[in-house]
Parts: sequence; C-alpha cells; structure tokens
Amino acid sequence: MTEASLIVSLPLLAAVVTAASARVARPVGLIATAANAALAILLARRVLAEGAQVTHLGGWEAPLGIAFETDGLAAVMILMAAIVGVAVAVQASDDRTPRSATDPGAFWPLWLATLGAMNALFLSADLFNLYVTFEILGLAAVGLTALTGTRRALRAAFDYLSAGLAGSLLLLLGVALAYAAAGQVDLSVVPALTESAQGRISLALIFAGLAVKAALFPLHFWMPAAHSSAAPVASALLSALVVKAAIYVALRLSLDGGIGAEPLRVAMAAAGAGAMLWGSWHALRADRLKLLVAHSTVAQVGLISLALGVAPGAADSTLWHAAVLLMLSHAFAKAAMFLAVGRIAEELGHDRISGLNREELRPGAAEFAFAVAAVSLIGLPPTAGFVGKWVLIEGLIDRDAWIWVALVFAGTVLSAAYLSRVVSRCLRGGPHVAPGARRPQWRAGDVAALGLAVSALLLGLGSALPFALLEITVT
Amino acid sequence: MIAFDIVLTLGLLACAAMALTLRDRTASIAAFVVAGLLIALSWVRLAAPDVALAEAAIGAGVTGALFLRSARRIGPITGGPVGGMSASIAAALGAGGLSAALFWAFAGTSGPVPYPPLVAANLEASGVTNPVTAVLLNFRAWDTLLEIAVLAVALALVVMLGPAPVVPRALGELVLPFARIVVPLAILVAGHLLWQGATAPGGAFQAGAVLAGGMLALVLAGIGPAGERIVRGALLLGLAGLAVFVGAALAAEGLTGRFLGYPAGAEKAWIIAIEASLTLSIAATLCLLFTGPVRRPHQ
Amino acid sequence: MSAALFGLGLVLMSLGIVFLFVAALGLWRLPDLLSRLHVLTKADTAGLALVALGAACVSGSLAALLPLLLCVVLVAISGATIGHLVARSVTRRETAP
Amino acid sequence: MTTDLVYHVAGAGLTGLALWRLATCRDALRRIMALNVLAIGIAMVLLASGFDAATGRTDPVPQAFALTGIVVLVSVTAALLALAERIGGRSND
Repeated sequence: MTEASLIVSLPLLAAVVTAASARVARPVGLIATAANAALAILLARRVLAEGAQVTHLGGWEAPLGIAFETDGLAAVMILMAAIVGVAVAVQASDDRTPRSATDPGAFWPLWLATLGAMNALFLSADLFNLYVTFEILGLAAVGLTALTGTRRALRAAFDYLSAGLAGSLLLLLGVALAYAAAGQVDLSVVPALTESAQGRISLALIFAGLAVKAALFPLHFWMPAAHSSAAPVASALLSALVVKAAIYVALRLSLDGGIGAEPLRVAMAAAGAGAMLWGSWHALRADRLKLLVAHSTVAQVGLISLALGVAPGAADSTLWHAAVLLMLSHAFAKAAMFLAVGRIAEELGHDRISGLNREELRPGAAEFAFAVAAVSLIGLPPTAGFVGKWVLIEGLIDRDAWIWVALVFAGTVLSAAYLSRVVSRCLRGGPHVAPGARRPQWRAGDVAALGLAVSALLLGLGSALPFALLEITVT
Repeated sequence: MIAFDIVLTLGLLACAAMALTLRDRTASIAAFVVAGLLIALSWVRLAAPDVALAEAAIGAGVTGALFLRSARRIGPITGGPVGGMSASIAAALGAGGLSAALFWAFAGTSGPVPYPPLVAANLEASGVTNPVTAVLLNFRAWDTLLEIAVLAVALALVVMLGPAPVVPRALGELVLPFARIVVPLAILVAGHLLWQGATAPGGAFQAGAVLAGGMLALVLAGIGPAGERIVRGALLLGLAGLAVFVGAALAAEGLTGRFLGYPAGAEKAWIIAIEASLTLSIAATLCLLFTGPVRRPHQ
Repeated sequence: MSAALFGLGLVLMSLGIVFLFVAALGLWRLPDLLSRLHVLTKADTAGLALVALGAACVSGSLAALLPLLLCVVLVAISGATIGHLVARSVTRRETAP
Repeated sequence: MTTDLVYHVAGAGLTGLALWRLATCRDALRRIMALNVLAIGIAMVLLASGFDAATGRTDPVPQAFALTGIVVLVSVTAALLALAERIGGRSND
C-alpha cells in the first residue's frame, strides 16, 4: 500500500461509515482525520526523500488511464488540508458546539467526503478526473453550508450549489473542448492546448469554471452569503480549503501551460486586483463579524490570484512559491478566524461588530486567536503572510512591475483597515470593562483557533519546509 | 439518414425550448422527458448505445420523476423574468453568439486520435469485450469510483435535508397488477443488462436505474414492507457500493501492488462482482433520492 | 421468402404509423380529456404493436422478436395503467366538491 | 454535411438555449432544468467530437465521460431539488 492510495481511500471509507451510523460518527471521524494527517506527513517525507512520484492507477498509463502525480506542490496542499482538518475536527468534536439542526451527525460524512475529494484532486493528473472530484467537493461543501438548517443557510446553499454546478459545467465544457481539440484529457496535453485557438478557448472555459468555484471577482456573487450563514466549522472549511482547490488547479494549469497560458494569467491578475478592492471595500462596510471575514476571503483570494497571475509560469519559481505560501497562510489564518468568530458569537450571543466590546465580558482566547490570525492575514512579521508578501514584492520589484507592487500594498493597507475594526474592539481591556467582568470559558474551539493561528505564525519561521517541498514540483 | 438526424435534432431543440419556456409546470416537465427520450435516440445515432440506455433510464426517467415530485411540492412558477423584453433579447443575442462560437470551436476540430487505438490494443487485457465497460471499470475505474462517491454524498445530503417523504396512496385497481408484472420484469432486465455489460451495451448504471424503476413502482403502488427499518436498510445498501468499490481497489493493491489493478486473468470476475454490488447500491440510492428518508420526529 | 417477409414488414410498419398518426390527430382534434385518452391508449398500443411486428418481419430473426415482444407487452400494460390513473384522477377531481 | 456536424449544431444550440434561460429566469425549478439541458448540450458536443463518420463508431472514452456526467447530474439535481423544496416549503409555515 502506498500513502497516495491510502490517503484517498481512507477518508471515503470513513465517510461511508459515519454516514451509515451517527453513533460512531464522532470517534470514527476524529480517528480518520488524525490518520489522514499522519499519512500526509508520511507522503511529504517520501516526496522529500525520493522526489516526485507518478502512480498509474490500475497500471494503465496516461492518456488511457489516470495518473496520480505526487509532487511537492501536491504534498504541500495535502498537508494544508490535513492540518486545517485536524483543527476543525477538534472544534466539531466538542459536544457543546451548536451543530446542525437537521441532523446532529451530518457534519462528519460531509467533512470526510470533502477531505477525500480534496486529496484526490491534489493528486490527480487528469482533467476529467478533476471535474469529478470537483463535483464531490461541491456537493459536500453545499451540505456543510446547509448544516445549520436555517432558512438563510438553505437559500445560500441553493445559490452555492447552482453556481457551483454552473461552474462545473463550464469546466466540463472546457474539458470536452480539450478532448475535441487534442483527443486526450490528461494534464500533459495542456501545453499542446495553448497552441491552437480551440485549445485556448478550452483553457479559458476551464479557468472560467475555476473562477466561479474559487469565488474570483466578478464571479464571487454566491460566496459571502454561503460563507457567512454556515456553521463556524463549515465556514472554516469552505473558506480555508474548498476555495483553495480551484486555485490549486488554476496554478497547476498555469504551470503546465507555461508561456502559452500568459493571457489567462493576465486575466487572473486583473480579476485578483478587482477582487482585492471589492472585497476590502465590503469588509470595511460589513456590520456583522462573519460577513466581514467572508468578504475578507474574497479580497484574500484576489491577492492570491494576483500573485499567481503575475508569476511567469514554471520558469521563474519565486513568485508562484510566494503565491502558494500566501495560500497556506490564508488557509490557516482564515480557518482560525472563522473558528474564533464562532466562539466569540457563542459567548456574546450575536456577531455584530459594533457590539463586540461589552462591559461584562473580558476578551478571551478566541479574541486573541483572531488577533494573531489578523496579524498573519495583514502580513506582519514573522508570519507566513509576511514571508509570502515579502517574496512576492521582491520578485515584482525585480521585474519593475510597480503597478502590481502598488496594488499589493493597497490591498495590505485595506486589510489592515478592516481587520483593525475588529481587533481594536476585541483586545481593548481598558476602562470600559467592568472590574467584575467574567472571562469566557475555555473550549475545544478556542484550542483549535489558537492552534491554527499559531501555526500561521510558526509557518513564517519554518517556511523553509514548504519552499523545499515546492522545489520538487513536476511542471 | 442525414434527414432523420436533422428532423430528430429539430424535434429535440423544440422539446427543450418548450421545457424551458412553457408556463405550466407539468407540461414543461413532460416536454423535458420527451426531450430526454429524443436525446437517447440521438445517442443511438451517435453510436453510443450504452449512453443511450443510461440516458433513457436516468436522464429522462429518474430526473423526470424527481422534477414531477418537486413540482407538486413547490407549486406554480413564480417570479417574472429577470429584466424586461430588452434584457431577454440581449441575453438571447449573447447566448446565440456563444453557441455559434462553441459550434465553430467544436466543429473545427479534427476528431478523435489517441484513445480508440489505445482502447482497442488493451481491450484483451481488460477482461471485458465491451470497450465502454472496459473504460468505466478498468482503464478509468478511478473516475467511476469517484462518481459513486458523488452518488453517496448526494444521498447523505438528501438524508440530511430530509425532504418530505413520498407517501404512497391507493392508486386504484390497475396499479397492483401492473407492479406485479413490471417488478419481476425489471429485476430480470436489470440482471440481463448487468451481465451483458461485459460484452455488449449495458452495465451497472443502466441495470441500477432499471432496478430503481422497479423499486419505485413497488413504493408507489404501496406494496411491500415500508417503514424506518426498510429505509435504513436501503440507506446502508446505497452507501455500501462506495465501500465495496474502495475496498476492492485496496484489495487489488494488496494482491497486485497496483491501486485498482485487478489480478491478471481474474479481471472479468472482479469487474462483474464490483458491478453487481454497484447495481444494487445505485438502485437503492436512486430510489432514496426520489422517496427521501423517513421524516424525522422533530419536524 | 425473405423478400416477401421484408415487404410484409414494410406494410405492417406503414399501417402502424398510420395508427400512430391517427392517434396524434385525435389528441389534437378531440374535445375533452377522456376521449383523448381513449384514442391515445388504444390507437397507440395498436400502432406500436404493428410497428414492432413489422420490424420483426424486416429483421427476419426470432431473436429480435423477443425484445420487441417485450416492448409491446410493457407499453400495453403501462399504457393501460397510466390511462386508468389519469382517468381516475380526473373523475375524482370532477366529482369532488 | 455529416452526422456529427448535425449534432454539433444541436449541441451548441442546446447549450445556448440553456444559457439564455439561466440568464433570464429566476424560478428555481426552471433553472435546475436549464442546467440539465446545458449538461445535455455538453454531452452532445462531446460525443459528436468522438464520433468518427468514416467508421460510424464512437470513441469509448467520451462515452464513459458522458455516462459519468449523467450519473453526476442526477445526483446534483436530486440535491438541488431537495434544497429547493426545503426553501419553498419553509416559506409556507
């Protein structure tokens, strides 16, 4: 048994078990999430030790069969999903966490299916196979959105699923055209696609589908509602991981496409800049905490997409390595933020930003985790966000791309502005807290949020590891 | 035959247009189902009988039934069109331009090259002689496994959402004899499709859909045991397909060292065994997607 | 022999198509639902049976006869059942207050 | 004029029809139906591309894709309809 086949099979098997029996869902889900993390570490170690591996499923070589490409980029993404997953599972396993009104055990099969689909997606080297993994991911993510069972969540879930299906169908149309143009659909065909008009249209369709799924401006319309009306654990997964799957595929295609994918990268960078400004503006004006964090995801996805767009393919790896580091940093920080917001809202009974500083309640661990995550999102040293932005700006200055540098700075300033709206209210101890104010209790959610926020910090100090892994990427 | 193709596609487009524009829900769904059948015919004309069987059973049959169920519950069409006449015309022009561009892109391509010779060369080693089954269950079995996962996740989602279950009502004297003839026939046909899938058009999906049709006839006729335990059993059966497929993939890796790589010489046995369990699981899943789970007590 | 069988098949199929055409005409021209049902179920079943029989003659093989027969039987019983169900629901609705 | 060309036209037409409806209609059920029509249009251009007019055969790999697409589509449709029912149903009580 190799790690690759186990890491895609195990979550799916666990999803079946947890769907079949709500009684064992929690222990099985926790064990499977932990085992997945262990497998992810083994996989990364193997990639570091032995280099990239290609597994032909069933022994059939591409293009007839499907291949798993286990390289550094895939390993980094699988590790990211595993780490965020552990934190979210810890939070979800807390009995006192308010969960679904529809079905108390429903979180686990949906989460495990998400995990299995993401692992499969990161390993897959076949366009049609990517489409199928996106469908699992989309359905499971919609289930997570609808978990609370409120009318608002259900409506958001419906819009999410129809937007997601439209995105998948665009992707499928692109894959069909890729088949028509090149006769095959494995990823090795991407360079050939950039050489014909039909192939370029097909790649454009695929990117459009991915943009819907990644909620990239201006196709982000479904996202703030979905991410802000879901349960905290679900929002954390959706925002930190599910959105990244589409960005990952865009990166993979952009790397494979090389110089021929340049027009698509320009479009991505432009859309990213738009997303950054639009998302920041709405985050500045949001009156609810969850909505602010959801709009901040639009902005951050924009920043990542901008970084991917300005990266000139595989030839110069600095810029896209920076983009991947920003993805990791955003995954940890945003998951921490959503978990923290869930805890804050639980203690306060609401999530209005104007009512964050109350006299009878002292700030607790969740507020602290939010602040640390905010530091990482803004990109202050020593966080991963800082390292990512530093490398990005350095690379941009090297090629005299001053407009993009200015945009990255503008995005940073805006993110500092909207996040400080919350942080300044959260952490003010001062005179307006009454002497006898109670402290919020420690919960599993605090531990998970703090753990993730600290991971985002530590990732900045230990960013050599992801960079070492990313060097072993097949392009 | 070109004339037939043209008439067929014109009819198809007309039915699809009716399905998407008629104000009456039932009429629109009827047009949709007819369009589904015409599409199945188109697949036959495009030399894809496996897809045609699946389209007739799943695309037209199950989807049509799902739409009819929901139409009754959601009620008549509400909400006018987005924007006015001019918006509609603008959208029509945009969509028309897009479809012209698509036609140009697709018709300008040269057609298949690498796959058919590769499939033909490896068909011998795949264990089955129907090339579509060879692709689905051997060459690209990973796609099919994930597709079963999509079904399982949809099932979990529908169970979580818990739509109102379909309650069978007394449907009159003729339904019982109808079910008595159709259900055994469905089982027979499903078994035949499953077995024949190895050599000729057919396979797990088609067989599963036919079996689901038979099961639905039973449910609608109100025959047979109903209740929480049966639904629970169907749920387990529906989920079991994915577990069996993943288990088989891992077991094959244990035996041959290749994920989803069946042992040489026994490919056909493995494929038929996997397909048989998939058939039952697909039938149970499709049936539950239609009927919904048992209503939960707190609602 | 085979030529005669082929000719017979064509004649039967044409006859069947006439039946189906009449059914369609009836559906269009007849005034109310019950009489429409009447043409649909009867003329359709007969038309389809004739077409199937003709197709069996044209193909000239016994193996082809079996699935065709199955088609005819299934259409006949489902047509009868559906006709019954539709008529029933209509009479129910009309007699209900 | 060959068979695959006719179906290319029809597939592109179905796709355009579905896109137009998606852009102009708010009704949930109708949007779901339009998405179904869109998927059918895509399957049609896919299969027409795999059709070899010279031999009258179709490449089995896109056939498998189309089959997978049908099963995926019915799953998503069932989920969408269940959601639409819950949304529609809740407004009444």
